Amino acid sequence: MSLLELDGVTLKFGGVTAVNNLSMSVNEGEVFALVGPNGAGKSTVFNMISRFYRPVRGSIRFDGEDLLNHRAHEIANLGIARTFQNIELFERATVLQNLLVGRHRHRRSTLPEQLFFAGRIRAEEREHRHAVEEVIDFLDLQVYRDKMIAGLPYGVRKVVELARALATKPRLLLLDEPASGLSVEETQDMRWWIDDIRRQMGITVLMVEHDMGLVSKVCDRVLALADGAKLAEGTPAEVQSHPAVIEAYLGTSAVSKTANAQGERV
Amino acid sequence: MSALLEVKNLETFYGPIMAIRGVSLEVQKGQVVTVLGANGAGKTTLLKTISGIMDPEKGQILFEGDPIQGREPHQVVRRGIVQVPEGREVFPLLTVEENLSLGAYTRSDRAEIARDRDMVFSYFPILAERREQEAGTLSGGQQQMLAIGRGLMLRPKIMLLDEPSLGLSPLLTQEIFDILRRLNKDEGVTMMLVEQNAAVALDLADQGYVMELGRIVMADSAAKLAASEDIQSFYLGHANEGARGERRWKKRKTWR
Amino acid sequence: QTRGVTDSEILIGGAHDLSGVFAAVSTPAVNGANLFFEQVNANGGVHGRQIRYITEDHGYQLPRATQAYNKLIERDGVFAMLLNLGTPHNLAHYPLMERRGVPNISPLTAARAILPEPPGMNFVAFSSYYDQVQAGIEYLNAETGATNVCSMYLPTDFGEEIALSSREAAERLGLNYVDETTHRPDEQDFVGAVSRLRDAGCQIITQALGVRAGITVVGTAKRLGWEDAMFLTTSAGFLEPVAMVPGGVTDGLYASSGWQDLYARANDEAPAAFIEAYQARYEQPASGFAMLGYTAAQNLVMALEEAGPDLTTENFVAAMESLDFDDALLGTHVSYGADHQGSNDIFISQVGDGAWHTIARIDGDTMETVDMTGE
Amino acid sequence: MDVLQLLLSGLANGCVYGLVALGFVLIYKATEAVNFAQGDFMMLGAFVMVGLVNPHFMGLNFWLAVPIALIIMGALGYLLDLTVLRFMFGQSQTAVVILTISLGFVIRFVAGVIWGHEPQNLHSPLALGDVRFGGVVLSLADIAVIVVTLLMTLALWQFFQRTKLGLAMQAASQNQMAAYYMGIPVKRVQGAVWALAGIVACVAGILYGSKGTLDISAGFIGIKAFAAAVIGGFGSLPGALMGGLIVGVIEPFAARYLPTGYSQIAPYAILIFVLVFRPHGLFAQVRVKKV
Amino acid sequence: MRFHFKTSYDQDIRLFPDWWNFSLYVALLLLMLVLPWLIDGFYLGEVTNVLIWAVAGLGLMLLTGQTGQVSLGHSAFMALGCYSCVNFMELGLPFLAAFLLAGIVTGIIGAIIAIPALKLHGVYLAIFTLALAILADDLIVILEPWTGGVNGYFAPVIEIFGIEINRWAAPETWYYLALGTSIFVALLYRNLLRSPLGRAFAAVRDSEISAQAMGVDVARTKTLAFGLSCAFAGLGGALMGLFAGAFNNETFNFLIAIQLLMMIIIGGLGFIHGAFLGAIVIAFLPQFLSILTDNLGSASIPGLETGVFGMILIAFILFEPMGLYGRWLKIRTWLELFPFARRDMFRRQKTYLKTERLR
Ligand SMILES: Nc1ncnc2c1ncn2[C@@H]1O[C@H](COP(=O)(O)OP(=O)(O)OP(=O)(O)O)[C@@H](O)[C@H]1O
Ligand SMILES: Nc1ncnc2c1ncn2[C@@H]1O[C@H](COP(=O)(O)OP(=O)(O)OP(=O)(O)O)[C@@H](O)[C@H]1O
Ligand SMILES: CC(C)C[C@H](N)C(=O)O
Ligand SMILES: [Mg+2]
Ligand SMILES: [Mg+2]
Repeated sequence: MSLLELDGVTLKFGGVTAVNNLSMSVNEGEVFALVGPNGAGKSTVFNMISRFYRPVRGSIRFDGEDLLNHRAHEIANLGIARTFQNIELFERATVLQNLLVGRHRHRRSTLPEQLFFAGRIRAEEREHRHAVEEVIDFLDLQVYRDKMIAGLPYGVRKVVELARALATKPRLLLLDEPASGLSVEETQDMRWWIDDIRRQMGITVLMVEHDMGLVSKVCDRVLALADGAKLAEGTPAEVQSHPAVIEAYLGTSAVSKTANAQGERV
Repeated sequence: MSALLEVKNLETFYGPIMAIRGVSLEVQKGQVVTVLGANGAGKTTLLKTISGIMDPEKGQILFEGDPIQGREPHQVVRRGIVQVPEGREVFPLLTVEENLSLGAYTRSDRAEIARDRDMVFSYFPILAERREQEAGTLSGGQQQMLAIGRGLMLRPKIMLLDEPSLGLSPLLTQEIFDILRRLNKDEGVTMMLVEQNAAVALDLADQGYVMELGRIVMADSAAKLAASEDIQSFYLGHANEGARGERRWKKRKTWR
Repeated sequence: QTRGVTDSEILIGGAHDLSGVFAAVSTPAVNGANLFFEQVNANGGVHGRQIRYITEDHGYQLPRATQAYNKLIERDGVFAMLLNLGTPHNLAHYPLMERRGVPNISPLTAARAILPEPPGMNFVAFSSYYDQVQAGIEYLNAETGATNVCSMYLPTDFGEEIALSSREAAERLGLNYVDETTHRPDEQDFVGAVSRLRDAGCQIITQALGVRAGITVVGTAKRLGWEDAMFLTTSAGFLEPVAMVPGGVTDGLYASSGWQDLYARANDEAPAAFIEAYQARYEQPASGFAMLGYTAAQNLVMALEEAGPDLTTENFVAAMESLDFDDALLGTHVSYGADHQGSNDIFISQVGDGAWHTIARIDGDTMETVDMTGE
Repeated sequence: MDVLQLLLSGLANGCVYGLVALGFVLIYKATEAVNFAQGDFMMLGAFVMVGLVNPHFMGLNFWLAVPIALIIMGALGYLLDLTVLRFMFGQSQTAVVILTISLGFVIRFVAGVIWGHEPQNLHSPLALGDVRFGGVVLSLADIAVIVVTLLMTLALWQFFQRTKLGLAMQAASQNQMAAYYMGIPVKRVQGAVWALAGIVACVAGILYGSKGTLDISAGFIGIKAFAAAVIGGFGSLPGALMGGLIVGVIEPFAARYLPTGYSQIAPYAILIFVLVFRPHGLFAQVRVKKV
Repeated sequence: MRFHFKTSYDQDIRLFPDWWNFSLYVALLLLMLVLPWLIDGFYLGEVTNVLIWAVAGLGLMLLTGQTGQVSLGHSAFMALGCYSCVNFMELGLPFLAAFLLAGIVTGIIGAIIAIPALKLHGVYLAIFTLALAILADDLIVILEPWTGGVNGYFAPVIEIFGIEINRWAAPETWYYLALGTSIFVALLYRNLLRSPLGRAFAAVRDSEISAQAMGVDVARTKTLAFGLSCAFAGLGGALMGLFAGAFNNETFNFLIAIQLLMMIIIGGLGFIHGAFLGAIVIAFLPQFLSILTDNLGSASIPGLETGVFGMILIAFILFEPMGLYGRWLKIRTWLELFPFARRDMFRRQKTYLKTERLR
């Protein structure tokens, strides 16, 4: 059953058509990857789902709901969480506080309750904390719990961003290049995490990733994008061997070499 | 042969946090040296300290025999050291073209600059197409290309590259490394390369260092490093060589 | 023991604007007062007591003024306040001064409300803005026959008082109050306002503006070719620099105020001596407000002398009330009496050749006018 | 006729706002700091000129004094950067705001000590003499203000648009670290722009002083100039001029035609109106971040 | 050297993390309670003034420190709080009711005003609010029936449960009123910080984009922040006006708003303690300077105190751009690490700014 459906989506920035009449659907429970050359429009697709951009044409449906009727901050409430390609964390807050913001959509207390710290708020705070601690345990972030984001290395931030997205308890998780900047070892961790996210937590994952090794290990289906339009779609193996994908994305001259080097990273 | 760049016993702090704990290394002229290391090992900090973006607490950095530690970064750049920073630090409100021309800020030979810009455009045709676009609206990978192109515009003696392949497509990663290889071989540009994609990095490099928690824990020729078991299992991820494979538990690194 | 008084010292306080928009008023006034106190102290003080004048800077802000009054009255425990600047700043602290029994002498504002009914322990030196405007309009109407009265003012208590007086003067004299404009202290350009008043047919325009703005308005009218407008300012705009603007920009401007210009009488003995002493002490020229500060200090000291060595607030107040003399420096008759207003005279002055010229004296009680152009 | 007079006077006045606004924008464009002391810089520039020209100070020839004043103010701007602002390098904008507000206190204090608190008039040849044409009167100073402001805006705009240093300044404001990586001496560049801002403030001060009386609180004009810069879209030089002109022209018309009690609020009402509809000014310099 | 061990989630949720911390604040509270017996009327008045500034400062701190929005117009909301309090009292409400209602009304009006300001950032918001502050001056004149116009109001008699709060007759009554209000406001502030809204504030401050992606309604959050901030400022304004004894359109001049901003930055942006420390600097330092210069004959250089005040503020900012509380945190860390702290531990590493023109 398809959870997320894009139909004929188009978006232009001035003269640049970033996404061109794209249709795709992500099924509940699968890990779906978007790949494609730089500037193909992958992040733009994410940004449209997050409703930072409004497509000029086409529709985006999530679980039967028309996302275009929603504003950006309502998307999380529908159960969609995301990470960002270039990391957008709350820099002047600790890891814990960042994750607790992820719990925002689960809050129930009213403003007076919060102001006077009365009523159910205390129990609710414990609950949020509990949920967040589970994510911290899952992603091995214990040592960083009370650290300010501003002082963390790139790779840890990537994980914190994933954690923050998980803290929202989403149904659909959008990951924009989760493994970029991670070492081989960390990429391996990422691979298992994504596996668990799908299997244990039952969260559907849509991700953008250039590391074809990771893609082929964790993804059920892959869609290759170029110049905003669909180039190929299928299993990782099918897409990787698609001539147009090799030509535009993986590289012809270096097919074997790159694919090897990349492939062997995981 | 005296080293072009020599780092001796460097220590750098972020306030109370000691990020570089006595690092020494050498980069010979014409060499490509790669620094490998896990997250937070201090690679970026090391490069920033060399460029003068951060001040070291102790130690020396010698470039062509002269100490340059603690200098203002622009003075370091003027000596011919350029850094391509991690995380595409472009000038977001300036156009692609303006970003590139800033790369040549220290130069004044107009004709040469124009030639180099055309060269960058030939490496990355998409940048030529988008020369009037504000850099902040480029895609992540396009910004990375711009950052690298801008570094090339400086005609450096030594390039410090911090994860140049970050966010680039496999095809482009390959191309970038081809370009770097050519620059090194044809123009003799020395390079210090920090890269998570260790396979490509070791392939290009002559010499390699491995950093952990602010220290250098291994140093050898790139070929020897590539052959070492630890490197293979942790940085190259050779599954069959047995470190982790399809298992989920991790083996401890021997140098810890 | 009387507050602020020891065997060797009398403490006097002053809350001033030494750094804000009215620094041009406060600064010379404080200097003038200090000049007099220094002379007195050098001659052995008052009944053997030295006078110490403590000034606080409130920058024309009320909360800072609160702190200043709090310090002067509660911490320093001054005997009296002298030359406090600003209408709201004074008024807000009347309850405090009253409760602590601190006489308020010659505040630097001529607002009507400064002298309450009954006056309590407040003494003012001059007629109010209200009276100044009344007298000024009556004079100009009598002299020129002009009937159309207008007003340009800052919407502050100071401005409102002058506008109100203009309105009521017009009514009292059977003239027309034609139009008015309000302004902000930071306003730069008055072409719009001036052309509006010209089109409305204004003849006498009272001004309650900042010093700079007042000058600009007169200049703008001239430039726009409106030569016969009669601008009337009050003691708040009665400053030497207004007259000294190069190019005769302010020529013809009228002022109605409680004292005569210092330099208009520079050849008389007392003003000449003062100008010289001030220049010698501060290395800058004296000004009207310096003179006010000096004479205010003088009145205070005269009352202290009068009150005798057993100084109490009561006998000081009585002594103030008994002062009655001709002040040669101000060129007025001073007598505080029961109404606590030192001088009832109002002087009409006009700018010409870069200086103020006194043209008439009006008795504030009888509105009797004495022409002074011939003097 | 009346309308034309109001318009032209408003333009001349607006140009003064524009000149001070240029100073704001210059510093913002090169450092992303807001110099709340820019109005006080202008006041200081005017008083430096008073000190050089007026008979009871040095009594120099006006035209001889102009370059001297410009040099003094330029040097002052640079020194200020060298001795104070440089230590704030890399610190948050708000901290710099507080710093410059405090600097304003100090400048007003120093000016009061040197030149006194009483209003002064700059002995300027531009202050005397009017130009009449078709029933409209402008003072020489008004005309000078308009001409100089247009030229300055054009020159500075070209400077940022065309020159390497101008581009480097913009780069330095957008990403200080990357600017350093390009070999741009960021701190020195910022010093240069403070010097430039000092010079622009001095020009504004001389013209302002030629238009009328001065006192040490003249710097409060900075608030309206700041409003003008924001209306134009903080960071845009032509925008600063445009904003200045809008505020300048609104004022006389409001004073002429709006009911008493309301006219003086017109510039601020316009500011609010503009910001409600164009949250980042007419020539917006703010972008939505691409993620 | 002190260690923080955490054994339960509640330690991060509770008002005070541990007993040591709790006893510190209890001791401070006790000291504050007996203060009228320790210092004279003048200093008590000054402390009261500092507390009043701190209340208003907490209001601006919530907006600027927590939500990252700079307002130069809070004097307008202080005025609103003050005038509405007095008007409610004239309607016959008892002081406490009028006071709290004034805060609420100011908050609601502030929130409404925030709506057009929602899209504004940085300098744009700063000048927008500055314009509000300047307009407030004229508005007070125009709204004469409620404000008394330029003549303003004399503060009415304040009574709480039959006790007259009189500044001159019984300065300690005013002191306790200001102390109570500041504790009340600080407590609300602290509660906000440990609840979802407080975290949403920080999220909006650091990255609007990812706050949205986490489901934070940026517009609503900013409106709430503005409203709460105005409510606190309104309470502060009501106290300030009543404490001054009389007020009119010039009382809540925009310079007050600028001083308020200086106060929270000098004190330490984002910290409750910062508002109090800043209030000491802004409200008490001038007084201190004038006491200091009394004997030097300050009148000989007019404006000297203000000039020196400006220089001291510059020194504060240069010395510690993170504010006094930031400095205190470093000292505390040093003490806690003692004797293991290095001397150069807190040397500032070079820092670099990036543009704030991207939102
Ligand atoms: N705000 C914008 N204004 C103009 N062009 C834009 C804007 N945002 C994106 N683009 C352009 O749209 C295209 C798609 O960008 P997008 O970020 O989606 O690429 P991507 O597939 O994520 O690439 P990468 O792998 O490099 O991140 C690019 O060519 C980019 O330059
Ligand atoms: N601004 C900062 N404040 C405090 N600590 C910092 C700061 N930046 C980095 N660090 C610390 O310094 C150490 C080295 O960080 P650095 O960024 O150099 O690592 P790296 O090797 O480049 O990692 P990555 O591969 O993730 O980029 C890390 O442990 C990090 O926590
Ligand atoms: C000295 C005066 C100009 C002061 C002004 N009249 C005021 O009421 O504040
Ligand atoms: Mg992308
Ligand atoms: Mg790094």
